[in-house]
Amino acid sequence: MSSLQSLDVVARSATTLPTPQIRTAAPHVAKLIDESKCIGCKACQVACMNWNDLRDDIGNNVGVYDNPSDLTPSSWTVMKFFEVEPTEGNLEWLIRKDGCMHCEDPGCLKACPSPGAIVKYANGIVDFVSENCIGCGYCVKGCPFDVPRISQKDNKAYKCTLCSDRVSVGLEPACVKTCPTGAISYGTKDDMVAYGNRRAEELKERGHQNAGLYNPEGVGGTHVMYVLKHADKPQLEDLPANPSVSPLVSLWKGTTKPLAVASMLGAMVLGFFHYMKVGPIEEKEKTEKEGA
Amino acid sequence: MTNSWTDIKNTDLVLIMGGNAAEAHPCGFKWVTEAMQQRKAKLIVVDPRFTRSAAVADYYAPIRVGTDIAFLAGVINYLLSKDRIHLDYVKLNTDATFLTKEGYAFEDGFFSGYNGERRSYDKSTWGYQTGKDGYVLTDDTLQNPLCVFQQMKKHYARYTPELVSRITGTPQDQFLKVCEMLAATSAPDKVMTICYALGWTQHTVGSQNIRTMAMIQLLLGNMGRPGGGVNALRGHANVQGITDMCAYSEVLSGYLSAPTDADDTRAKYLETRTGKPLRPNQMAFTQNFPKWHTSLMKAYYGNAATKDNQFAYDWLPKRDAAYDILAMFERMHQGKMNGFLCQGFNPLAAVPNKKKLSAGLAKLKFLVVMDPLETETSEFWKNYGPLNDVDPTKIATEVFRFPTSCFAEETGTFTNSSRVISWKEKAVDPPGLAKPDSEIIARLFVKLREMYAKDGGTLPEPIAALNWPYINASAPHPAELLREINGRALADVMSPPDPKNPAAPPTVLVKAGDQLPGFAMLRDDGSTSCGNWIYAGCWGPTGNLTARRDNSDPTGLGVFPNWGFAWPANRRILYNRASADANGKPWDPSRKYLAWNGSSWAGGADIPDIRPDAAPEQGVGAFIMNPEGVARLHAVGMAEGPFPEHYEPFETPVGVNLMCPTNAKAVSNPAARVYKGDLEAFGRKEEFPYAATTYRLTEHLHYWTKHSRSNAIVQPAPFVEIGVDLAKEKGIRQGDRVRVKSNRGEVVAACVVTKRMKALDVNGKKVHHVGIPIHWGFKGVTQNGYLANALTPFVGDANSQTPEFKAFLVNIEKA
Amino acid sequence: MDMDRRQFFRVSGAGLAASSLVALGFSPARAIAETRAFKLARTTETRSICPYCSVSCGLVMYTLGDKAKNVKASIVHVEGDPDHPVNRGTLCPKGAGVMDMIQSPGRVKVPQVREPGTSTWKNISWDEALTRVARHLKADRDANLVATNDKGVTVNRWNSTGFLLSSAASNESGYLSVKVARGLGMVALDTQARI
Amino acid sequence: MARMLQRYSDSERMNHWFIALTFVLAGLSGLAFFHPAFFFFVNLFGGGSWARILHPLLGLLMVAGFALLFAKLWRDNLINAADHEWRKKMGEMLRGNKAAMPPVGKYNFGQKVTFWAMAISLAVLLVTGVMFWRPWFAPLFPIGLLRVAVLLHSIAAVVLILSTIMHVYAAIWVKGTLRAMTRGTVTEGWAQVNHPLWHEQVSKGN
Repeated sequence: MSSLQSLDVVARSATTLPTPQIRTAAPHVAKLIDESKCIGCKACQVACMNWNDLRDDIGNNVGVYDNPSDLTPSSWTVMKFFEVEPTEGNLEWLIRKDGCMHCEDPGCLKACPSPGAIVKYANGIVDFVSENCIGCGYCVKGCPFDVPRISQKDNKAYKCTLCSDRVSVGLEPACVKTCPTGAISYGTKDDMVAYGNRRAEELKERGHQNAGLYNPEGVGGTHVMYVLKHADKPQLEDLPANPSVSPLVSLWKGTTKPLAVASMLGAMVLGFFHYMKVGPIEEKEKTEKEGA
Repeated sequence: MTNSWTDIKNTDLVLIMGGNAAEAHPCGFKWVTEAMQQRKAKLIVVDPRFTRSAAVADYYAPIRVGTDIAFLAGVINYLLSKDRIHLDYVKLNTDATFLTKEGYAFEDGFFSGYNGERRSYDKSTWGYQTGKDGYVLTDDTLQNPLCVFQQMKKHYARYTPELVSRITGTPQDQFLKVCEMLAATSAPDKVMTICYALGWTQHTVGSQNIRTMAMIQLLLGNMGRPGGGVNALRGHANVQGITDMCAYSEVLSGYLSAPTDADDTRAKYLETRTGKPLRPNQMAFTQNFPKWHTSLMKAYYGNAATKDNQFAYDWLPKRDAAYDILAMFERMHQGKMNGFLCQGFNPLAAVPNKKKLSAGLAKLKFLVVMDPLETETSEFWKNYGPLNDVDPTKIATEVFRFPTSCFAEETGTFTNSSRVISWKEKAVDPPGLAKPDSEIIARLFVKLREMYAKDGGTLPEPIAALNWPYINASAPHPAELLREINGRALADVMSPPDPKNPAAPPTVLVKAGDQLPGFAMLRDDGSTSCGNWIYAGCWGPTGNLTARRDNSDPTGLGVFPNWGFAWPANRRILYNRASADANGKPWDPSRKYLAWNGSSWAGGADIPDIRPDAAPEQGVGAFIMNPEGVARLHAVGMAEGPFPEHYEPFETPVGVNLMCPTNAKAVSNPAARVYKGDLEAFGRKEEFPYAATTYRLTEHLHYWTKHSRSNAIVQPAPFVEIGVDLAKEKGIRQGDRVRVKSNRGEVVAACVVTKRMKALDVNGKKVHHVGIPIHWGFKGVTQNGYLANALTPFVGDANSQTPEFKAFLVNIEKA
Repeated sequence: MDMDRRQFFRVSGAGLAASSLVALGFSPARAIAETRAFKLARTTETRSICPYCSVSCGLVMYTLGDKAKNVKASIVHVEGDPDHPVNRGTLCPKGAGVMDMIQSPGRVKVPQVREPGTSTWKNISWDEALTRVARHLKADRDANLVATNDKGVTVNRWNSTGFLLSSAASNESGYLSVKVARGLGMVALDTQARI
Repeated sequence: MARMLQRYSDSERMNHWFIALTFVLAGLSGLAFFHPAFFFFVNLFGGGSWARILHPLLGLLMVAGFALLFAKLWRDNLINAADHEWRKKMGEMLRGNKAAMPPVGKYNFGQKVTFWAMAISLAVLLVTGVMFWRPWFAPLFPIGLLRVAVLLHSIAAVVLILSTIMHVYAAIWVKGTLRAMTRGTVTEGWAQVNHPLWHEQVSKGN
């Protein structure tokens, strides 16, 4: 029972003609992660694995609080801990909930060669449709945030789905509901942008001069946004300063495709007309010269 | 908690000290972030480590483990010397004006009346001077040097900022910044709240840690007010509930002090516990003690408890000594204990000095463990290599393990930190043959009763007479039990004589058989029964109020009066009379909680914590449980002194108490009980130079969630935490395996090297901290590890015997 | 530099060739993307309280089936109770993972005894377990209950068996355990609250 | 019956057709990923995942085959001075004026360029292909490098395909060439018209 029909799919990977674009009034949803309220408790990790029935392996402690230490096919969101001193002398412990940013112009969808393996819904969620995934790993190259993970067990790509199943029946994502301090909030994109900017102003009042909303334009804005205490230095927390789909990927998936296909087919057509016009090079030409 | 979780959103300043609210109580901590966002409140964290609470705090200050009293005493000195106190509040609600006895003194680390051999105080020189009419003498001008206010000023003048910084290692500027932020809430319209937990209680000066903060809250005028109070963030869902049911040797259900050998007759027992006002018009609520105790005995023994058998007073066991958990294991260790029932508790992991516990358990004849999970305690006899190196053939204890249901498989109530009792329904059946705890205890008792009926034995009468009115004797239904706890009228409860017209015949307040609406209906003539007087009212005539789910909050102050039932009498903030000034006007109009409307206190946001018709001019104090009706800055009840004094932990990295450097006997708490054998087991700083503390992480709940796969994934393996500079000194890199040793045992784990634990400058020397999370053992789905309590010292707080898990000495090296 | 992908494809020649091949019936299956069916549809909701810390968050336990007789209900999901005034639907990492504790492989499922000196558990019935423990308790109480102390005061105390009570069980279980303990004359009682 | 000259040995021909076969298979599966319109080719390999699994293996086979032939023919394909002359007159050739072309050895300049284009693009295909070959090698390389690799892989593939189209058309365009690879022999007339220097060399030989 899925309540998202084809009209709700606004973009599909490896599909030359556009999908139905009629639902222009569908609200764009967004998740806002307010780092200033995040206590790194990993409730979102646990809620995510419980809702999606995932259980990663039980790893080991490698001397940090990050467990597991990176996104994996079975851990779609992971807390990353950064001990930084932006201003000399006062230590800050920045904690960031890592996971899919659900970009407006998703690099993964652009890079994916398999039709329908990656879709973007009208509400902005970018989702993997695992039956169509062929495990080629192109999405890993396409993503500016290094999010998709390919499973060794089934060679399928996995990432946060922004709980597309909950959202499709009107519920908020599992991590949003469980976040104890309300660091994660959810709503329409406009509301979340407005709330994020207001939070940034409030943080400025509390002394974080460079607080700001992280909603990178390079990928057309994202449906998962951060309020960062140091929005001027996102790299402090392994966040690209102004991410965009790599020009190499755009080149690879943008202009070369039609040009190359045109050149190949064009070459064949050219050869055909060349043959018709110039005609073949005969073998016997030698004998006639002898004869003459 | 004196206030409640949702009340925290009303505060202007949150101090998190002696606790780590963000990690240990994340969902409660939401109300701190709510206050920060909505009211622009500030959050200060003072902790040896830069915890995840500090990650979102406005201000963080480091402190050496075990020196909280020095820090807070320095704050008191700051408040008193700079006159940053809420004077009207102090004069109205505290004993500041009372005169102390002439004999009271404090000299070089000891209060007057110290007895070195018995390590205890003769308290005759403490307390207030009382006049011939039995009321205390006061000096409202606060100038008399004997008044509590001046005594306090003199006592705390010694805690200069410079000395406090030298003891605690907190840089002086940071200490003064915290003092100033706290002092700001002395303004009548400003309130602060303190969120603390085991970081304060688990010291040999634990109780005094909390008292010092309570004194600060009184001086700042924050007790009993929305957004104020002293809030203990307790560890377990129903630890407040089991505390109220008083599963302790010292008290009976409802905090009724239990009889000891000295209480040879019931009259003497009641007389010493019935409070009498020490000031005119005080409610001295403990004057109702006989009603509570008689009702409890009727609940226990029903018809068998009558006037002529002193309401079964003799059947109540009298206590002759201490039987707290440390005392019990000491007796076990001495071979004096034969049996041990261990219900939902994992002492081998949770009690200090694992080696001693293991030896004690091995001397038992039988051990019965009742737990939903396979605990370390139930398998103390099994060899798990270095994690539990024992020889089963040498352990003769017969060990039973009963499968019990867990919370999801048991209908009943929990009481949370905010004293709210909430009813929950069973979701699923217990797995296999597991049964609820109540059913197991009931079946055990019924079998014992049969055995005594058939074969007799020592003192069979109380067993035969124990009131067992349950429809299914071997499985009492929670509803029956909660109604019994609430109490009901055994005979018609008559109204007390009306002072205005004494001739009027008494009216029937509660018909026989009905549930009691509240503890005001309890009688000492045997006409009422009540299992726990503070819970009276939770299942009154209108039904089970604990099951109420109306989450409306009409005043917006986070009171939620119709959600569940808060004891006592559904009051959500204790001492809330103190939220209004002398003539009944709220201190802060924007947070109007209680006000005197000319004829009554009712109609405010909460049930008044005072007689509703007690007009302000009568001067009825807000602290109705105390005979003097006001809060105690000078508290006689404390074992180690009426005013909190800094004492070093028993294993101190400094070796001397800088408050009394010459008195070698007052380095550590002179009144703490130390068993022979444990004194020798204390490590010295020469061999164990680093100050260690044990604590929990947000991903785990003690030794319980290591059985849960989800939590194992997000925090898989044991580790210890050290600062970057200690790591450099020891050549330890991030992730190396390290061995941490104390004088009692060792732990091997991975090592987290972090900037969040800096070395502190204490008395001119560098003191490093070693942090040891406690969550791993040799059972569970996580990576197994050593029990952290192999390291901890076997000594407890002088008043509560809570062990000193938070400050001891270790050494660390690469494993 | 990156022309909008869609416009460019429209003009490219490839589309012509593709459509002709498509005409030959080679087109890939048009799978419509669909989200996962809603996991909690038709489950039974039970409101409960988290057993872990003393915030006592409200829980909603979703169990299989609609309480029909032939269904062995087991928990399929746990979430915060949005109506509970303290946690308002949120849960911490412990509460959010409480299902894994309830269904942990570490659950004890049958009464067991470890005979003295042995190194394994032996499964026994409830009746045998309760009888043997009751016999132990009676033997110890009969032998060690002190009726009067040396000053002749009636004390009726039995201190040779200790009882640690659970801070995780309900108030009702706690009350009954204290009532039975006091009824048997025990003085050596304690609970987690002290630690 | 006109005399036949031996152009290629049997093993060379088998090797050539092996390369051609693997080229078609690797090419089709590669094209399936290259452009959505060609994605249906994956059905020839049993679906998307199988195409992704087989494509690298087929690629390796092709490279191996090509390497064998390369070892035999690369000396004949070294570009020398004469070729530059031929290149200048290439416009004439395309207009079919064969006679205007300078005499050529075993391979003319066009054939040499095609040979080297194929060799280089196959080398690039091999290196870049292995770099992002999941799951064994891709994890070893940083994502930035892999993006370069996939781009180069695509470009090299297009170059290879274009060269092959050129190669096939030339074989059709110049009558009598095909039999060189299908039978191994060419007519003397063909040799004199197209590869006079090679013709003299071979005639002197036997």
